[in-house]
Parts: sequence; C-alpha cells; structure tokens
Amino acid sequence: MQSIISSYNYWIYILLMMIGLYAMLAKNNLVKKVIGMSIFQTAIIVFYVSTGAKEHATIPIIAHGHGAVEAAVDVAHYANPLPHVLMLTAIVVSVGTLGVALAICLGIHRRYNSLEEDEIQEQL
Amino acid sequence: MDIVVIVLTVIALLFFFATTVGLLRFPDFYSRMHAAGKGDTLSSLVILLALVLYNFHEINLANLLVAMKILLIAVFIFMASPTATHAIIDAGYESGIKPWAKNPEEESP
Amino acid sequence: MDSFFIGTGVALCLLMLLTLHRAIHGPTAIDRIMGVNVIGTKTTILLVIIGTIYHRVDMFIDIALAYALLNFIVTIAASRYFQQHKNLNPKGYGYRFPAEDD
Amino acid sequence: MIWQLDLSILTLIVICAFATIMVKDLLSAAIIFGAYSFLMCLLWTEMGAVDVAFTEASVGAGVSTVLFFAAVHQTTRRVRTRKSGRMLAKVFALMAALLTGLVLIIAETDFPGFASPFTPASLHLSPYYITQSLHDTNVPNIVTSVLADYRGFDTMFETAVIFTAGLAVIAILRRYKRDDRCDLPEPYVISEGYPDTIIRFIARQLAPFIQLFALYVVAHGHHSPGGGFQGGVILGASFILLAISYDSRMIIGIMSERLNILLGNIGVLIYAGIGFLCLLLGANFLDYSVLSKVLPATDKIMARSHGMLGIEIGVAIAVMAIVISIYLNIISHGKYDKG
Repeated sequence: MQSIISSYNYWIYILLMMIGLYAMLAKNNLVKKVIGMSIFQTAIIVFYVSTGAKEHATIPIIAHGHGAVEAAVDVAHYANPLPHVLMLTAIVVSVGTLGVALAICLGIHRRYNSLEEDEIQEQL
Repeated sequence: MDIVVIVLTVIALLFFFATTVGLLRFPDFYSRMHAAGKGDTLSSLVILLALVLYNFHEINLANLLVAMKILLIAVFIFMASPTATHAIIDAGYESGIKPWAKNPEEESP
Repeated sequence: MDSFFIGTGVALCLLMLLTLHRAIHGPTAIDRIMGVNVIGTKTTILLVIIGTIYHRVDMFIDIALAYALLNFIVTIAASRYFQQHKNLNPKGYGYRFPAEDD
Repeated sequence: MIWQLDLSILTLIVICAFATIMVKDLLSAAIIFGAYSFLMCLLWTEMGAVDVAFTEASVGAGVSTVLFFAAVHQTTRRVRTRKSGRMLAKVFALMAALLTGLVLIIAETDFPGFASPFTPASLHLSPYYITQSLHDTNVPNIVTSVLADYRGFDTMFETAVIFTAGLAVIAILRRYKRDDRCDLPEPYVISEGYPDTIIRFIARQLAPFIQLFALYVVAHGHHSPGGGFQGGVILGASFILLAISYDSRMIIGIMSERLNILLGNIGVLIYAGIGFLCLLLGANFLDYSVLSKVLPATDKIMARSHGMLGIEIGVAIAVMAIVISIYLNIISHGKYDKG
C-alpha cells in the first residue's frame, strides 16, 4: 500500500503523457491533436508539482506574515515553491500556445474547408 | 457545534446523492436538469453553511472575513447556478429536444 | 474532525465519478454540459473542504470564489453555441455534411 | 497533501483524459476537457500548490474551454471516422506512446517516493527561498516573491511570450477587408441570437463583481494566492462573459482593437520600465531595492514589495489585453464583427 501511494502520482503522469502523445500522433482531426497537446502539457505539470509536494507540509504561504518577521521558518513545514512558480507561468503560456494553435486550425479550415489531416493532404 | 456541522454535512451529502441519482436515472433532459439545478444549489448552500459554522469557532476579525467570503460564494452560486440552468434549458428547448412522455403517441406539443 | 472532512471529500469524489458517467456517456452534448456544470459546483465545495483540512481556509477561499464566478462562463458559452446552431443531433453533424460516412 | 483525495482525483483525471480522446464529437471533447481542467485544479489544491490551482481555475474555467468552444463554433463539430486506413499510423502511434511510457517507467524506479521531503528538487535552492523570502522582501507568499523578484527575468520573458502569442493570433487570423480572397460559405446557419433578458441581466450584474475580484486578486497577491497572471485572466474572462451574453460588438465598443493592442504594449512596457528604472537608479535590472530612493517612506525591503506590485499590475494589464484579443479574433474569424 505504501509503495502504491508513494509512486501513484508518477504512474499517472506517465499514463497521461502516453494518452497525450497517442492523441497527437494518431488522431486525424486537428482540434483533437490540440487537445492531446494540452493533455501532454498537464502531464508535465503534474510531474513537476508532484516533485514539490511534501508530506505533512502546508501551502507555501508563510502564516501570519503581517506581524514582525519570525526568526525561524521550518523548511520541512512548507511545500517546495519553486516548481509552483515554474508551472504557474507554464499554464499561462499554455493558454498562449492554445490560442495560437486554434488560430492556425481556423486558418487551415478557412483555406481548405476541413480539419481532417488526410483531406488537407489530398488538397495540397 | 461539531454535531451541528456533522448533521448539516450529512444532509448536504444526501442531497448531493439525490442530485446524482436524479441526474443518472431520470428519463429525459428536462427532468435531469430539474434534478441538477435544484438539488445542487440547495446542497451546496447547506454544506457551505456547515463550513461557515465550523470555521467560526472563535470570534475575531479574520474568522469573520472567512465567513463573509464563504457566504459570498453562496450568494454567487445562488446567482449563477439558476441562470446557468436557465441557459441550458433554453438552449435545449431551442434546439428542439422533445420532452419525455410515457406514451410517445399521445404526446402533445 | 479532519478525518470526517476527508471522508466527505472522498464521498464527493465518488459522486463526481457518477456525474462523470453522465458527462461522458450523455446521449446529447447538452447532457454533457449539464454534467460538467454539476462537477463545477462540486469542485467549488471541495476546494473549501480541502482548505478546511489544511486549516488555512482563508488562503483557499479565493480559488473557490473564482470558481463560483467563472463556472458560469463555460455554461453560458456552451448554451450560446446551441442557440446559434440549433443542432443537437448526434448523427450527421452540421447542415453541410448530411449523414456522411459516420 | 492528502493521499485519500489524491488517489480518487487522479483516477477521475485518467477517466476524463481517456474520454476526451475517445469521444467522437469535438464539442463534447471540449466539454469533457472543461471537466478535466476542474479536476486538475482540485489536484493541485490538494497537493498544496494554491497559486498553480488559482491559475488553472481562472484559465480553465474562464478562457481555454471558451476558446475551444469558439474554435468549434467557427469550424465544424464533426470528426469523420473511417473504417479503413490509418491503421498503420495508429499502430505506430501506439508503439511510440508505449515506448515512451516504458522509458519513463524505467526512469521512475529511480525517483524518490512521492511526497518525501528529501527529493533533490527540494534540497538545493528552495530552502533558501522558504527561509529568506519573508526576511528579504516582506512578502509572505513565497510563490509571488520568487516569481516577481528572484526570478523576475523569467517572468518578464513569459509575459513577452504571451504578448507574442497575441501578436501571432492577430497576424494569422485578422482580416481587415470585408471579403478576403477565400470567403467560404459559412459552415452553419446562424439564427439571430434573440435577446435573452435573464442571461444578460445576470451577466451585467456579475461582471463588475468579477472585475473587482480580479483587482483584489492582483493587489492581494502578496498575502494570499493570486497575482498578476490570475488577475489578468479573470479580468479578461469578465469581458469574455459580456461578449458571450451580449455581442462582441459591445466589447469592441468598450475596448476597441487599438486600445487593446495599446494596453498589451503598456503592460509589457510597465514591466520592462520598472526594470530600467532600477537600472537608471544605479542597481541591477529588476533589482527593486533601489526604488526606495524614489518611493516615499519606504525602506529597501518594502521597496522590493512595492516593485513586485508594480510589475504584477503590468502583467495583469498585458494578460488581460491579450486574452481579450485572442478571444475576439477567434470568435469573429478575424473580422471583428459578429459572434
């Protein structure tokens, strides 16, 4: 039981990454490919955030920060903030990539009137 | 106080369960929406009330702020959830879903 | 009391699983929207419960508030889609592609 | 982290991902992807990453699902299925996915256990941040201080990436002439959206609250989860709500294209400008502690806090403008007229 819990997150991220990769490679529809790309991105984010989690740790916001600066902040008591920072920006950038990818899909649909990969290739 | 919180939470979970059963078992779209819209709103109100009581164990400014914010969530759910239900029902009606009838022959428009 | 709230959270997750059945197998797309709407409400509740378990509700409440405000947008957007397209038929999507090779 | 919730949420996530890939309808895939994003937000909250969860909440509920809807609205819902063909591609893709999974599983055996406090990732740099952040910057939210101060360069270029994405969408989609060379027949029949009073009223009532809340998120990001990115996305989402419930012409009336682009530029320039101000005052780029020379009644530590607030405002303005711009371009197919 302990071993399952200790590596469950990593298994799930591998599974999600496989799902996303499969969708990007095998699906014929461009929007489906974009969804696969989003799933791939979230898989990576799951991995990063999982490395930052600590047992019996609270969120990385120091409690009662308004008053005087406390001397000792226990490191083991707060989750690792660094992956959170990296992944926060990654999510916002993923919106940007999503917008650009969907815009490219719209452009392709405007020109070839299809979102299917093989139909577009026939018209090329 | 804890007992009140537990009772309220259990009631809310029962309502959530009823919502889910309704969502799964009702025969057509409109009746399912009926279950989802009403049950969800009520049960979220009850469980938020329970959480307010639980977090309000001692009276000071920070706890008051938390309680206010949780109640604000309840207010927004009360505004947003029925409107969302209305929008979905309207969209379903516009797109021509027929209401369910026990005998499809004697159904009137 | 913490274990009680954890139990509540797990129960809500189970109910979410049942709702997800409607969201995935819903006969029409509009049933799926309904399921996702219900899941969104449950998410709001569960966020507050997780905050209670962490004993830092004041930090988690903003996320729940954001969900309570924004969950609405998805539903409205989807329903606007149907109001403009008026086409729920699971077979033969769209007017220009009447019953192709599906 | 709470492992009971962890297991159940992760299971739900995998089911959602499978369903999103398997479902035979683009609109349904977008809807289930919305549920997937809700569950992701829950997962991150449960692992203690509140700021990530907040970003996912605002992005997933406010923007990305709506962008999918808009794209499907502008193109087509159907996913054509073929009985024959593409078998080879599917087998190849399955092989590639399985191979990747195998390699990653082999690598996974070397990982330290999940939620162990002694993973290498949390041994080298992060203890410094955790212990010194409050002392250095007087900001209790470590994520905000690392994001805006210690790693300020990183965030500046992330903002630049968002800005570039907005420019790219405009470059791809925007059509200035009424009818461009390839005007296709519209792929659907639009029924004129009749005025729905209830939705419009509620949207009109909610939008100021959402905007006020977004400003609170930007300003209070030092003490609670939140910050420039989240506040900007929520601000953009409030405008998207108005655009959905009314018409995008109304939004263009409030926020014209020119103003939008201008705001995006101003946001990025505020960020870079604060950096150059530090440079002018004789310190390194984005070293806010010298700002105490120009800000009244601050010492060096509070100056860092105020400098962070300044760049958060810049980020919020830029992200808001870009989100609105991407949405308007996608929903109106670059013509800025209907939708």
